[in-house]
Amino acid sequence: MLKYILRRLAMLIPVLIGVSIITFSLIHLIPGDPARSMLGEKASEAQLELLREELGLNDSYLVQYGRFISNILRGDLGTSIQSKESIAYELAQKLPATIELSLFAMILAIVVGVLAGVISAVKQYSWFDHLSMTGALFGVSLPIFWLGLMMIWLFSVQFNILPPSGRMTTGVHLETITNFYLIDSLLTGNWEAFKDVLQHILLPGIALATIPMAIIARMTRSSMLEVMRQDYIRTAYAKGLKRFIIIFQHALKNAFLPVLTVIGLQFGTLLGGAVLTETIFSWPGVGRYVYLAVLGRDYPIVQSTILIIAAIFVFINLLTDILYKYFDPRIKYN
Amino acid sequence: MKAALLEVRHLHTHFFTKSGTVKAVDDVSFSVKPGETLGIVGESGSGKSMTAMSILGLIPSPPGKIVSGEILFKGEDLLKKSEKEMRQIRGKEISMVFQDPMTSLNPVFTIEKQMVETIRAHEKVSKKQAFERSLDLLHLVGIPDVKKRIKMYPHEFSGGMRQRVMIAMALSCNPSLLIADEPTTALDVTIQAQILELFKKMQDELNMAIIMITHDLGVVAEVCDEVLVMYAGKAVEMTYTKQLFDNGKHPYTLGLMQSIPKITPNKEKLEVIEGLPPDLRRLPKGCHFAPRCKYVMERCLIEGPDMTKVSEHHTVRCLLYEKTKKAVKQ
Amino acid sequence: SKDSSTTDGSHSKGGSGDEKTLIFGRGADSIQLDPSKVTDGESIYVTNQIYDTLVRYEEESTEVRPALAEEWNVSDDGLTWTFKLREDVKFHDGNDFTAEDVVYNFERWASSSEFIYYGYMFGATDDNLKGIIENVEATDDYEVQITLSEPNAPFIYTLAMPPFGIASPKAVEEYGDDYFKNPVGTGPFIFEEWVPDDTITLVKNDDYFGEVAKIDKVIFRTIPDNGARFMELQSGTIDMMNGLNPQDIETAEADNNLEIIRRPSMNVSYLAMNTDHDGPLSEKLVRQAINHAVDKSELMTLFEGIGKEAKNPIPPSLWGYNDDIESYDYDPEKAKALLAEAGYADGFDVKLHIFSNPRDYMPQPKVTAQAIQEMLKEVNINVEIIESDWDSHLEAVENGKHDMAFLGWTGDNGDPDNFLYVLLDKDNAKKGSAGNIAFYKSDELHDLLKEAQIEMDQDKRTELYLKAQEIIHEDAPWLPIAHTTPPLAAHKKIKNYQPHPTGSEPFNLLDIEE
Amino acid sequence: MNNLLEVKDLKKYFPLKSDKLFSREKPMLKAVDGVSFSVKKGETLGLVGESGCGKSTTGRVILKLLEPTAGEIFFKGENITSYKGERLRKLRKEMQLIFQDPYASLNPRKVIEKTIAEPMKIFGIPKEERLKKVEEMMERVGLSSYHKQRYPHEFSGGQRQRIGIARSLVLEPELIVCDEPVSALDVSIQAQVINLMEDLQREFNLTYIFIAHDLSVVHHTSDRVAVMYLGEIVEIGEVHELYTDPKHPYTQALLSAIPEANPYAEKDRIILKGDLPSPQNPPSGCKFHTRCPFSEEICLLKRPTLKQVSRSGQMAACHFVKEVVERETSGMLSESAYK
Amino acid sequence: MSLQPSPLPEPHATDQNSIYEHQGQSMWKRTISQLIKRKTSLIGFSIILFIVVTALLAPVIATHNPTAQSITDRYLAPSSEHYLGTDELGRDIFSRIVYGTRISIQIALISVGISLVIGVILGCLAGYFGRWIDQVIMRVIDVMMAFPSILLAIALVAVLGPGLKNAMIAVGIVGIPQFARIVRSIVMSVKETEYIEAARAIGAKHGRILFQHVLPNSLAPIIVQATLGMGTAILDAAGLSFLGLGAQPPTPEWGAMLSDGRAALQTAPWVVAFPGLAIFLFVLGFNLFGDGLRDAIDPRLKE
Ligand SMILES: Nc1ncnc2c1ncn2[C@@H]1O[C@H](COP(=O)(O)OP(=O)(O)OP(=O)(O)O)[C@@H](O)[C@H]1O
Ligand SMILES: Nc1ncnc2c1ncn2[C@@H]1O[C@H](COP(=O)(O)OP(=O)(O)OP(=O)(O)O)[C@@H](O)[C@H]1O
Ligand SMILES: [Mg+2]
Ligand SMILES: [Mg+2]
Repeated sequence: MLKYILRRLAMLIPVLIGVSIITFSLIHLIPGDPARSMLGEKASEAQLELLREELGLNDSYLVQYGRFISNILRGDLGTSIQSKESIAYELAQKLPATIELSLFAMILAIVVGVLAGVISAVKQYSWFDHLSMTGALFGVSLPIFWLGLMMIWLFSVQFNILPPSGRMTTGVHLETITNFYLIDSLLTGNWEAFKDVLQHILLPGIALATIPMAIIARMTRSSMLEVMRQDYIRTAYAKGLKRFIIIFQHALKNAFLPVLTVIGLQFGTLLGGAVLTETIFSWPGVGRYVYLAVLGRDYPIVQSTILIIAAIFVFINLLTDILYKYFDPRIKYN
Repeated sequence: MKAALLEVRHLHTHFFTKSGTVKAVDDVSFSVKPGETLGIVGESGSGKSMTAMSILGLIPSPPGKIVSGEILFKGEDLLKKSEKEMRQIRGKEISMVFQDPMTSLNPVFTIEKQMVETIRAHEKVSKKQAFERSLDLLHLVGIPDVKKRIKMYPHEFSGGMRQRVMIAMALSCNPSLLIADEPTTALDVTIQAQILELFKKMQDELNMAIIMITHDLGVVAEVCDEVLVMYAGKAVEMTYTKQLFDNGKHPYTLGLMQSIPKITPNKEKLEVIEGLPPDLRRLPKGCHFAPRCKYVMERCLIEGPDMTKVSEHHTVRCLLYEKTKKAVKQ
Repeated sequence: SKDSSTTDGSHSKGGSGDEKTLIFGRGADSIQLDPSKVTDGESIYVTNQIYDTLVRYEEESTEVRPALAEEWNVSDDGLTWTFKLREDVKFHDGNDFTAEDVVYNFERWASSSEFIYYGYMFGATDDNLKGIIENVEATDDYEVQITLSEPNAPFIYTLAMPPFGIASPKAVEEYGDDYFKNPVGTGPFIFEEWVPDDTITLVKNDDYFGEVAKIDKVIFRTIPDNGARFMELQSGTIDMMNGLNPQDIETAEADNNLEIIRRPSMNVSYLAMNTDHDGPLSEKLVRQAINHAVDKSELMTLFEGIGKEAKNPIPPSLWGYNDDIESYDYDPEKAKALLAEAGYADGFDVKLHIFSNPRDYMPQPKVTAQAIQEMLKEVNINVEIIESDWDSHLEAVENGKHDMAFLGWTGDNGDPDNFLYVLLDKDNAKKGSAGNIAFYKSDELHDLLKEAQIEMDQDKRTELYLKAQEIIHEDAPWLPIAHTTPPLAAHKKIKNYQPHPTGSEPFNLLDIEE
Repeated sequence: MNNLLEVKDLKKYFPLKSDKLFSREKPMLKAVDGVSFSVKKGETLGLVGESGCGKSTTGRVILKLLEPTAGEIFFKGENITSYKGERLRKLRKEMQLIFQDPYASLNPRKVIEKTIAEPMKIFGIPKEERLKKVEEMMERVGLSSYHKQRYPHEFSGGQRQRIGIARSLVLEPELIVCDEPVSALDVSIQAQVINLMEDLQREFNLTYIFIAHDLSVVHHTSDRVAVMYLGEIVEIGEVHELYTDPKHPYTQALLSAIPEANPYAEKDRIILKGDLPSPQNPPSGCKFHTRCPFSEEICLLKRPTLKQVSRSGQMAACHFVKEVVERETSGMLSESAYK
Repeated sequence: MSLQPSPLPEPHATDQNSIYEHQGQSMWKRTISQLIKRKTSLIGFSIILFIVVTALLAPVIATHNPTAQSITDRYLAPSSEHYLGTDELGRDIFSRIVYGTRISIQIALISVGISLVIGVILGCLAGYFGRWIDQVIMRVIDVMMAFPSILLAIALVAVLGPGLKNAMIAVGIVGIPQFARIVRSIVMSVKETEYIEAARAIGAKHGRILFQHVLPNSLAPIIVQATLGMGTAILDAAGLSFLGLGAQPPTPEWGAMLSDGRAALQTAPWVVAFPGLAIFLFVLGFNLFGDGLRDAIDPRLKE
C-alpha cells in the first residue's frame, strides 16, 4: 500500500510539472502590464520600468519559469502586486473558508446524493425514484449562479431569513482555532456563533452542492442498480440475509466504488464552482480571490492560486484512488 | 417410498416485460426425495434457473411473478410464506450454488466475513464459533491452508476454489436441499471433475437432497438419480436417469442425446435438431417443440400436450404418447 | 492578530452594549493603509480616520482649515511657506508630534518614486525626486518651513489631501516593509486589526487633539457585490454603506429605517474621443456631431437621480466653473448635418472602451454605453462596446488603443487645475501614461493652463479657467456626461454624517443614536 | 503427405507490468512456451487444453496476428516468421480465422453482405465477382440470400457463426484456425455447425487447426490432437490412439475427467489435485509436476521434451514414458477412454 | 485483474448480449423507437425542437426589437405588452430571450464542435495506436483535467481576452479531455473485439480498420457525449458571461443578460429570473435528450 502511494505520488510529478507550465504560460500570455496594475493610473514610465526590473519581468520566460518553480518549491508563492502581501500568507487566510465551504457542500452532496441514489435504486420506478431523479436532472441543468441569486432573492430578500453574504455576522464573537468556523464554534461551545455561521454557510453550501449532489445521486442509483443485478447479491439473498444488510453492506460497498471516483472528480466542479459561488455570496475564499485577481490581473496570484488549486485537485484524486483501493481489494496497482 | 422433501406442482413463472410476457417457467412439476439428486437439463433459456429461483422465492420482481402453482417443502407451501419466513429457509433449509463462481462471491468482503455472516444470519452463535465452523467447512470442501485462506478476498482464489467456497457456504447450516445451478459449467474439465466428486462426497456425508441444474448430459449421467428435461419453459420429460438414457421418449430428449459428439471409435455424422429454440415471448401454438420435431404431426401444431405417464415414474409431454396415456388409464 | 477574527459586542444588532460600533460596508478592501503610497479611494477612506494632514478641508468644501498646523503663511513670491504646528498632539504610539516629524515625512515622500501622489502633485520625476519642494526645515520644535522652487497656486489645498497624512516616524522605522499594515498616525481613530478582504477595525482615539470621536469603534467590512451589501444593510448587519446600485436608491428611500446620503459632487464622467487616430474622430465636426447626437437627459435617467448633465470638464461646485457655456443640444438632425459636412454622411464604425465595475461618477458604465450605442446608431455611427476590468481599461486607454472611451475623474484638492491640466493639457497626452486620453493637443489651452498654475491670484486664475473651458467646448474632445452625487445609504440612527466632496471624511463627528 | 504448416519451437511471451518502480528484469507471461508441431494438408489438428493454456495465442501467432517472441513458422515450406506489410497481407488470403464468440466477431454496424465481401474488397476483387461469390457462399453455409441486407444482431448465434465461416472462406484459404468455434453454442446448434464445418472441409479441401476445450468435440472433428498445458504441448498424436492410449498423465487425467453421457459407466477417475498454476510464474522442470500423481524429483528439475512414444508417431513429454521407435505397445499407464 | 484467465464463456445464446443487440445500422430505427417510448427523452426532444424552432422563427415570435431601448420604460414588470418585463435599458426581455436562443445554439454547436473534433482525433490516436502516442496524449489530457474546468476556462478567456468568440473557444478547449477520454476508452475496447481482429486477419489496413470498423462502432457514445456536452457548454459559457468574460453588449446572451440584471435583483427580479430559466430549460432539454439517447443506444453506458 505504501509502495502504491509512493508510486502514485511519483506519477503525479509529470502532471504537476505540466500544470505548472500551463499556469505559467497562460498567465504570461495575458495582455496588460502588471507593473501598471501595481502602480496605478498615475505612475510614470520610469517608475514602471523600475518595477518591471525589480519583478524580473524583463528576463526571458525560461529564467522566469525557473524562478517560479524554485520559489514554489521553497514555499514562496510570490507577492501580490496589489496588496504586496505574500500570496502564501493570503492563501493561508482564505483557504480555510473555501475548504470549509467545499467540504460542507461535499458532505451535503454525498449524504443526500448517496441516500437518494440508494433509495431510488431500491425502489426503482417509485414516486421517490421519479422525484429524486427529476430533482437530480434539474440539479445538473441549473446554472448555479442563477440558483444562488434566486436563493438570495427568496431567502434573503423576500423572507429575510438567511444572510446573503459573508461567513459570519460582523460583530459576532468567535475564538478561531482551526479557522473552520463551524468547527471552531463547536470546539469553543459557542452556540450563538455556530448558529450564525451555519446560517451563513447554508445558501452558498446548497448552491455549491447542487451539481455534485445531483451527479452523485444519479451515479449512486445506476451503480446500485447495476450491483443489485450482480450474482453476489443474488447469493446474499439466497443466504437468507436481511434486505437492509444486503443493500447497505453488500450492495452499497460495491456500488460506492464508481461513486467514489465521481466524488473525486466532483471536487473539481466544486473548486471551479467556488469561483461563481464565492463571488455571488461574497464568501472570503480562494475562488473569489482568484477571480478578483484575474480581473485585476494580479498575475502572481492567478498563477500561484490556480497552481495550488490544481495541485489540491490532483491530490484529492490521488486520495480517492487510494480510498478506492481501500474499498476495493481487487485492484492491483499497475 | 420416502415422502418427497420438495414437491413442485404446476409451477408457472412469468416475466411481464414491455415486449411481451415471457413464460420462463410454464407448467413444471417434479419432486425430490431426501438424499436424492434430481437433474434438470435443457438448453439455454429453457427456464432451469428460473425454476430454481422460484423455489427460493427470488424471482426478480418486477418484472417476474410466480403466476400459479405450489411449491411444497416439507409439506408446507413456500409460496404462502412471508418474506421473513422465507429468509429463515434460504441458506438454512434450502441453499444454492450458482453457475459462475467468479461473480457469485462479493468481491469486497473476505471469505471469513461472507461465511460468518451466513451462519450468524440463521443461528445464534458467537462470531468465534461461526469462525470455527467456517474453518471446518472450508476444510471439508478441500481448501488447503484454511487459516490463511479464510482471510483472503475472493479474487485471490481460482475458479475451482471459489466454487468450493460457495459450496462450503451453502452447506454451512446443514440444509436439507441444495440447489446447484450449473455449478461446473464455468470450470475446466479437470476442475469440474473435482467439484462433481465433491458434490458426491458431500451428499454421502450430509445426506441432503440436491437439485443439479445443467445442460450437460454427461453430468446428469454421472451424478443424478432422476432427471427433468425442460424445453422452452416446459417440463417435457421426467424419469430415472438410467431410464432416460435407455429409453428416452421425448423427441427433444432423443435429439439432444444424439447431437452430442461421443468418444467412440467410429465417427458418424452428428444427428442434428434442426432449427432454433423459440423466442419465449412468441411461442408457437401447440407443442413448443413442434417446429423442430422430426416426428411432428398436424395435431402438434394445434394442441399443446400435457405431461403423460408412459410408465411407472416416467412422464413425457408429447402427443406421440397420448395413446399410451389412455391405455394406462384403461 | 490572527486568533480573533472579529470584535466583540454586537452593537449593530440591538444596542445592548455600551459601546457604539459603526459597521461600514464597502465594495473593495483597502490595498494599503499607508496613504502616501496608494491612489485608491478605499484605502484613503480608512487612512483618513487614522492620519491627520497639516491642514484639512472644511467639512463641506475644499477650503482648508487648520489641522496639525495651527496657522500658516506664504511669502510674497509664493515660494516659502511657514507652518506653525499644534503642540498638544501625540501619535497613536504615544510619541509626541513635532516639527521634525513633518520633516521626516516630507523627506520620506521625496525618497522614492513609490510615493505616487507626492510625485504627481509636486511634479517629481525620477531625476528630481523632490519636485518643486526644494527644502523642508524645522525652524523650531513646532515650526516648519517649506521652500518651493516655483510658485504653486494649489499648494496649500494639495497639502490637505489624505496622502499627505503625517505618519509616526518611529512606527515607520519599526515596521519597515510591514508599515502599510500597521499604520500609526495622529487621527481620531486608532488602527486595531485588518483581516484582508474582510474587515478593518479601528477604535476611537481618546487623546485626539480635535473633536474626540462619538463612537467607540469603526469596522470597515468588504462586501464586493453592491446588491448583497445593500441586503446586509437592510437586514441590519451593517450600518452604512457606499456604492449603492442606483436601482436600490428607491428601495432605500422607501425603507423607514434607511436614509440616502448624497456626497456633494466634485467629479465628472465623460466619453473621450481619441483625436490622435486618423479618421473621423480627428475631425472637430464629427466630435461636435457626436455631442449633438447624445440625449443626455435620457442618460440621466440611468443615473437614477444621482447624476447631473455635464457640459464642462469641471464640476459646477468648483470655482472657475463656466456656466455661460451652452451645452450642445440633443439634435440628431444637426448631428447628421455635421457628419455630412465632415464627409461621413454614411456614418462609420467605432469602438468604445468601457470599464466593467461601477465607479462613483458612473454607476452603470455598461448600461450607459449601450444607451449611447443606440443613440449613435440613429446617426449611423456603429459602436462596438469593449468592456474590460478597470486595470485593463486604464492600460488600454492610457496607451491610446481606443477610439472612444469612458472615463471619469474625482477632484483631489478642489482646484480646477486638478481637472483641466491633468485631463486635457497636451503635456498629459503622452502614450503610456496619458491623463489626457482624448490625446487632445491645443497650444492655446496649454498656454492658458500653464499661466494659471503659477498665478497666485484667485480671480485672475478664474478668468483663465473660464477661457479654457470655452476652448475645450469648441474643440469638443469629450462628450462630457455627468457630475454625480454618489449616494451612500445608512441607517437612520446614524447622525451627523457629513460626506465630503473629495470622497472621504473623518468619522469623528458622526454619532449613533438608537 | 506434405506439411502445409510447420511450427518450430514457437514462443510468445507477454510482458507484464512490473510492480517495482525501476527494475531491469521485465516479468513475462509465457503464454506459449516452445511449441512445435506440423499440420498436413487436408487434415484437422485439434488443440485442447484448459483455459489459459495458450491455445488461442498459438493460433494467433501462427496467423501472425501476434508477433512471435521466438521460433519459426513455415507455411507451404516458406518461412513466414518475419513476414511484414504487403507480403503478410498476401498471406492472409491463404490463412483464415474463425472465432469463438459469434456475437463479438461480426461488426455490428455492417450488413452481413458487406462483412462477407470485405476480404474480397481488400484484395481488389471486382464488385460483380464479389456479389456472386457472397451469394454462393451464403447459400453454401445455409443462409438465404434475403439475409444479405441484415445486421448481425438479427441473427442467432449459430447463424452468426455461419456468417463468420462464410467470411473466412470467400478468399478460398488453405488453412483455417478455428478458435473454439462451437463452444459458445447450445448443444443442438453446436452439432449443426460441426457438421457444416466438416462438409466444407471436404468440399474445399481445407486444413483446420481446431481449438477447443471440449474433448468430445475435438475427438469428433480432428484427425490428430495436440494437448496443451501451460503453454507447452504435452502430448500429440493421432486421435484414436491418443484417446485410447494416452501416454502423458495429464492427458490421461483430462480424458478421465470428461463426464460421460452414460449412466452405467463406472469409471476410475483420476482426479487431479489443485488448480492450474499461473503462466506468469510456472513451475520449474515439468510444468505439470505440481498436479501430477506420479511426480518425482526429476520432474521438479528437468523439463521433459516431446518424444515419440508410439510407432505411429504419437509423442509425449514426460520423463516416465518410454521412447518408442519400433512398434511397441507400452505405456506407463494405459487405460482406454473407450468403454 | 486483467491477467486472470477468463472464465469459460457461458453458453448463452438467446438472452444477454444486449450490448450487441443494440447496435447495428438499424440502431437508428431502434433508437428512435426507444426514444419515442421514453417520456423523458421525448420531453427533452420537444424542448430542443422548441428551442430550434424559436431560433429559426425568432423574428416572427419576438414582439420587439431585441436591442431597441426605451430608457423611460426600464424595469417594467411583466405585462401583456412586455411578456417578461423589460430590462435596465427598457428592452423587451421576452424578445431578447427569443433571440438569445440563436446565440445559445451557436455556442453549443461551436464549443462542442471544437471539443468533439479535437477530442475525437486525440482519443482515436491514443486509443488506436497506444504506446507512446497514447502516453503523450494522455499525459497532456491528465494535465488539462487537473484544472477545474471553469477555472481553466476563466484563465483561457483571461488570455484570449473577453468576448463571445473567445468564450466559445475556451469552453471548447475545456471540453476536449472529456471527449478524448471517452473516445479513447471506447476505441480501446472496440479495438480488442474479435471483429477488429477479424478485419486484421483479412488483411485490412489501419485506415480501413479505423474508419470502417472502429469509428462507426464508437459513434453512439460520442453522440451521447456531444448531446450532453451541449448542456455543459451552455452552462460554462453562461458562467463566463456572468463573470463578464463572455458575450458583450448588446448581444442578448442569456448569461450576460442575467449578469446585467443582477444589480436590480431586488427591484426587478424578473430581469434575472427569466434568462436563468431559459438557460435551465435549454440545458435540461439536452440533458433529458442525452440521457434518453444513452439509454436507448445502450443501457449499459449509463453514467
Ligand atoms: N429478468 C428477466 N426479465 C425477462 N425475462 C427473463 C428475466 N430473467 C430471465 N428471463 C427469461 O426467462 C427465460 C428462462 O431463463 P433461465 O435463466 O431460467 O434459463 P436457463 O434455463 O437457466 O438458461 P441458462 O442455461 O442460459 O442458464 C429466459 O428466456 C430468459 O430470457
Ligand atoms: N494480449 C495479451 N496480453 C497479456 N497476456 C495475454 C494476452 N493474451 C493472452 N494472454 C495470456 O496468455 C495466456 C494464454 O492465453 P490464451 O488466450 O492463448 O489461452 P487459451 O488456451 O486460448 O484459453 P481459453 O480457453 O480461455 O481461450 C493466458 O494466461 C492469458 O491471460
Ligand atoms: Mg441458468
Ligand atoms: Mg482461447
